Amino acid sequence: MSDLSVTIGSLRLSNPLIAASGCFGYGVEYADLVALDTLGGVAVKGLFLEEREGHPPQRIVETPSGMLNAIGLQGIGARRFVSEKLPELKRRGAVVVVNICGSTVDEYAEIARILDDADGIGAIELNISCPNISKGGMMFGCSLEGTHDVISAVRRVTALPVMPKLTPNVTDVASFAVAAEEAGADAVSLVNTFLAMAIDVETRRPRLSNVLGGLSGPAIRPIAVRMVHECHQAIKIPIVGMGGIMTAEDVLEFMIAGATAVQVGTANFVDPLIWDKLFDGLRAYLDRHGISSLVDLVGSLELEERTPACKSSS
Amino acid sequence: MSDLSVTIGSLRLSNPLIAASGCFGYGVEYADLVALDTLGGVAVKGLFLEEREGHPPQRIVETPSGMLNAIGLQGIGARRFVSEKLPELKRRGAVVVVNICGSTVDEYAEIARILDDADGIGAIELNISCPNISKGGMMFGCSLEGTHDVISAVRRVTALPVMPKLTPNVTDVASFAVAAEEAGADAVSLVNTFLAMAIDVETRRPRLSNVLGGLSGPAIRPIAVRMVHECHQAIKIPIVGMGGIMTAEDVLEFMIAGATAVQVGTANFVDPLIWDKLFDGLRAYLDRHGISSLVDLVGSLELEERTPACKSSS
Amino acid sequence: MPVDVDAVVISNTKLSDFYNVVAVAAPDVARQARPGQFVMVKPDKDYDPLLRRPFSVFEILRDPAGRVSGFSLLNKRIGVTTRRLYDITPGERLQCLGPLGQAFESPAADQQAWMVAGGVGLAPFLTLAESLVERLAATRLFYGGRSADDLFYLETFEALGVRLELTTDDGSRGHPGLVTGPLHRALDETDKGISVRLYACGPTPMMQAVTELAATHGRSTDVSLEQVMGCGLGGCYSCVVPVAEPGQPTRFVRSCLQGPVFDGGRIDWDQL
Amino acid sequence: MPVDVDAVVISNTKLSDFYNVVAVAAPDVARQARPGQFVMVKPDKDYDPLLRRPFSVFEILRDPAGRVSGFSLLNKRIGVTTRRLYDITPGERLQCLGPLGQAFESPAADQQAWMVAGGVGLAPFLTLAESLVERLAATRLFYGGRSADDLFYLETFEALGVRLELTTDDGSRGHPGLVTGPLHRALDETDKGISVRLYACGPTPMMQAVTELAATHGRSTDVSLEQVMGCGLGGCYSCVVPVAEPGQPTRFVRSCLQGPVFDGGRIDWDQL
Ligand SMILES: Cc1cc2nc3c(=O)[nH]c(=O)nc-3n(C[C@H](O)[C@H](O)[C@H](O)COP(=O)(O)OP(=O)(O)OC[C@H]3O[C@@H](n4cnc5c(N)ncnc54)[C@H](O)[C@@H]3O)c2cc1C
Ligand SMILES: Cc1cc2nc3c(=O)[nH]c(=O)nc-3n(C[C@H](O)[C@H](O)[C@H](O)COP(=O)(O)OP(=O)(O)OC[C@H]3O[C@@H](n4cnc5c(N)ncnc54)[C@H](O)[C@@H]3O)c2cc1C
Ligand SMILES: Cc1cc2nc3c(=O)[nH]c(=O)nc-3n(C[C@H](O)[C@H](O)[C@H](O)COP(=O)(O)O)c2cc1C
Ligand SMILES: Cc1cc2nc3c(=O)[nH]c(=O)nc-3n(C[C@H](O)[C@H](O)[C@H](O)COP(=O)(O)O)c2cc1C
Ligand code: FES
Ligand code: FES
Repeated sequence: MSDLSVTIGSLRLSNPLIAASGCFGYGVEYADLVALDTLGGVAVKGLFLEEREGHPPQRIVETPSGMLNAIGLQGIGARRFVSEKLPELKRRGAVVVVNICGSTVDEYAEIARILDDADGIGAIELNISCPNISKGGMMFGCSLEGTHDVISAVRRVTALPVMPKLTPNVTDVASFAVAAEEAGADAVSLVNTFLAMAIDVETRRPRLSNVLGGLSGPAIRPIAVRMVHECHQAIKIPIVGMGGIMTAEDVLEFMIAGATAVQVGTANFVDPLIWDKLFDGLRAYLDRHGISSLVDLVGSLELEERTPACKSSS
Repeated sequence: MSDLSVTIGSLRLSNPLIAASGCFGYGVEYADLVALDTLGGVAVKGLFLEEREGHPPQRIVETPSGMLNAIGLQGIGARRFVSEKLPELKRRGAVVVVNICGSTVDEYAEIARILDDADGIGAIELNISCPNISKGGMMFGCSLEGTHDVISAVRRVTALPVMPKLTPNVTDVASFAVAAEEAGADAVSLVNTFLAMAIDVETRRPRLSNVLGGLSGPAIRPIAVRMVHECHQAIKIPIVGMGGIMTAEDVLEFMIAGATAVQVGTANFVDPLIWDKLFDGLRAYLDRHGISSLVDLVGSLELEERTPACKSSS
Repeated sequence: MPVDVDAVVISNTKLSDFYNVVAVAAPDVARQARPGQFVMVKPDKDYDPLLRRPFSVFEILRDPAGRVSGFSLLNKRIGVTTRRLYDITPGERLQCLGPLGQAFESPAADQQAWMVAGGVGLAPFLTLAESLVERLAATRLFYGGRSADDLFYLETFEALGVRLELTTDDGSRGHPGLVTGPLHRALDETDKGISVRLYACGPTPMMQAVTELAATHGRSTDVSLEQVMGCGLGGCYSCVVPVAEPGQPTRFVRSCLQGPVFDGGRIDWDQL
Repeated sequence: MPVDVDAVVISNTKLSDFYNVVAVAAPDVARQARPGQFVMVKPDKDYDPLLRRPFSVFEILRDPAGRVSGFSLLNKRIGVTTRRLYDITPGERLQCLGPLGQAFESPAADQQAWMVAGGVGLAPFLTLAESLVERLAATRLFYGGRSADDLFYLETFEALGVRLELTTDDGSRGHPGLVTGPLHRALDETDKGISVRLYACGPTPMMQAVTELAATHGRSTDVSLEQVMGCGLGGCYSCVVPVAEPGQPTRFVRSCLQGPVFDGGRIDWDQL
């Protein structure tokens, strides 16, 4: 039987498939439909310290091969998550990745402290890339200093694996991966959504109540794969890749580009039972190619030499 | 009859629909199929000073609702364009937008001088955003200084309307629009393609010979619309918007977001006879809404107040 | 527990230029479905369109032996997926995930049940009517459409013993005007001592009007809301509805999990 | 001049698990088409897949009165569009832009014409054979497939008077092995004084092998190349082929405009 297991820092996953944050609720919503312990991990919806109501509807709109969302990080806050959701996730055997977001560096650290005290958390994903909130989120992820500051602050307060989630809305994503590595991150995940918008031409109003939203889904996959490839060339810590994964072939594309694990977001809306199909597809590929361990594929892209066109940041 | 005409600097176009550079050859290839004088303009394939062979095949690959291209600016060079293609374009009554690219600031200026001497050119589009060449192109478009330098050098040598074409592969596209305006541009066009890649998982090789390519087509439209909207809030000079336009509704989305004219690229491959459909759609919309002049729609997006999440560049 | 089935389309019955009924062979969904629940469907496996769309379970289908064999959707053509469903042909497949969401609460034993439907808002009421009739509740259907051609399945409801009050915008059938007209009259005419439970589904302004009208008569209304839904399973938080419990601030509540049926009196209609 | 028509599919004839023939009612395309030209087709109007795909014109169809009524494609299922074409049903529509590209040059009056086809590379040769037979040229078809089940339209070519040389990979029909085997023998056996023009279409390595083999016998080969094509009209520069004219450096030449038929001796095969 082929080995699908991968390692992210000190965290060993039975397979590289993680449910993406914001696309799988708190995981518990799916527990009847999907055996949570079969997933590589479950990244739960982004949490602030306190509860948040998020943006008014309309919160999503479909676009060609993708969707925009502007949920606004509605959520129950870190404390209630630990008391109300975490126990069930633990009981179900899920490897829990907690995605956190703060308006200040201190808020990130405060949440990390709460999570560090809790039991049953696999890793912390730092959402420094959410395009849908006016304070925090992408504010940090669009500045190298902000990225560094958030990560080192969190690093100081927790021994849990720390994985900042990078925004694709920057000139040179690899420089942010380097900043993350230098600040002590155990891994980086990418990409969060692309800042985008849609207009209802009949009413001449934005389709989303928040005007701007984040583009996800297969539309963005080629850009996300490129960014994973660039980061893989720049850093040594593992990369968790995502953006438009719909098939096992897409998972492989990210892994060959340099991702050690992947997250599946939008696809989960289209097909909540996607996981077994992805597992089967990965195993079939390994069998067909006579590969015994999936990790052997990580970064296995065969390249002739080439200088990238534009890596200089503004 | 509703009025579709728009003005870009000193250039009056009978309508806002311009064939996008690189997606319409030198225009002459389409002359039998499309009456070139009915288009708002024809942006010809990007020209360097000298001839270029471009990248080896495979040069394009289809992706979800989009395509990657890495043509590598194959072309006959500015001088041969002026002698071999321009006369026929003129004879056909086309409003010619010449898209130019240089490896150095001087090369841009040199081409602009040649074009300024020629007869029958409507505007110069400065391709400072091509992701598919290792020198020049996006190198300039990813730096505010580079953007400024290229534009002012060209500005000095020509009285033709000058329109830099901005890359979307930056953190804050509006700051580049501002730099362009300050450097004396008459308009800006955006977006060029998104740097991206695709991997053949069976061979573990890049699908494009150049590894990286540019993503175009409907997939990118929501990001492109957002960028036009951001630039419209930042500058006064006209914006020529593009990225994934397939229908009259898409044209309207860009115009409502702030574009005075648009370019149609990838759609032209799918449907080379798209133009009349777009004209009909625009007219039907104006009639339905009782609007007599299409320009009245430019930037007509109705917004409640909101602060953008991330405008700071790295 | 919801299931996801790649169901074969059994029939497509056109009702008008905009409405049709699509029957699918999905017994595992149908068997579990209760009135008011919905399914998330996707006609094609490709990415255009990408996401599923929510539809009420319209009819529960049975084979000649009386075993549940599938269900049908009442479809109104308004966009990409509904156009595809309008044109779908028997033998094609429709991916169906369900049943999902909260069902209508049944009326109390001595309660009358009044259903108020606008247009495609009829969809959840056929199964509800069947269950009400089983329980011998006195049921009425206030049903409004654009014109006579826009009112469907009237005989079916009548055969179930449902008392119909029809309205059309153009007066071509039933009372002219909005469905709230006859409803208002009925509320006025009904003795306060008779307990009535109202159920409404249709355009948002109509559901708000019904809720408020009923409230002025001291009656509460269950509304079935049509929010845009990304997943139907509580995963995306796209489908939220502003709900205000008495004395509490408005909260955004996921319609796919806690709805689509809500107590209309709890909806913060201005924020919807 | 090429035209773009939203053509109705007349028939879909399955030849095997991978091959089929799709006939479309597109007289305006068919009337203009010359052997070796192609059409850019798109079965669905949506964005998945987005781009058109190039296909050779396989047969010119005529109505009972002998008027040109459309054409057919020989389709081999290898991906998204070809799978869709494999399953397409009569009455559906296929967007067809064409005819495009350069046709085969006809042989001189005294020349023999030998066609060499591998797999779906048969597609451009039926119309070519018809035109050759009209001109009374002595024609042969060297045609290779995986197995006997993979060789199609043999009777049609025979009825035209084309002499067949068949090969299969598994030896189940004709000579076992590659199509270059019998071609080699035929080249050896043919008097140098007899003028022969070769035409090849099939997998790139086969076309290269045919070109080189023919060249050693002093014969030139017209090859029909299958580059990926974005537009078919010279707009995108995606379809380029490395062509080296004698004494000149290799140039990338657009296959949709200057091809798909090229003199095989001019192709820089290593860069293809
Ligand atoms: C619980 C529930 C049950 C439903 N039951 C039925 C049913 O039984 N029969 C039926 O025909 N429809 C039903 N609907 C509505 C149905 O889901 C939408 O009509 C459908 O999603 C439209 O998809 P489309 O691809 O055709 O439209 P799209 O192409 O996605 O959209 C077309 C236009 O309609 C707008 N739109 C799309 N969905 C909605 C919506 N939900 N509310 C308001 N505007 C919208 C879009 O913004 C766009 O302008 C139900 C919805 C919900 C939430
Ligand atoms: C002038 C010309 C004439 C042609 N005539 C015919 C014909 O008569 N009958 C016929 O069946 N086919 C013909 N082809 C080939 C046909 O165009 C391709 O098979 C088709 O584009 C594949 O589309 P798809 O959507 O099914 O495959 P996709 O899903 O786009 O691709 C599937 C896989 O095949 C690869 N691929 C796609 N196109 C090509 C190609 N052209 N060469 C090599 N690999 C490719 C892709 O990289 C991918 O790995 C012709 C091509 C040209 C250029
Ligand atoms: C509805 C929705 C909500 C999301 N919420 C979050 C979030 O709370 N935190 C976060 O880091 N990313 C969030 N994301 C981003 C996803 O985790 C993921 O990075 C992105 O969608 C790209 O992957 P995909 O194309 O597979 O969806 C959200 C995405 C969607 C579609
Ligand atoms: C095949 C191809 C070639 C292109 N070549 C050029 C070019 O030479 N110069 C340029 O400025 N943009 C070039 N572009 C970018 C387009 O002009 C346009 O900015 C981009 O494709 C987005 O628009 P679209 O989605 O409508 O295609 C090219 C795009 C494609 C697809
Ligand atoms: S539709 Fe996704 S949470 Fe309700
Ligand atoms: S296919 Fe576009 S130039 Fe040949």
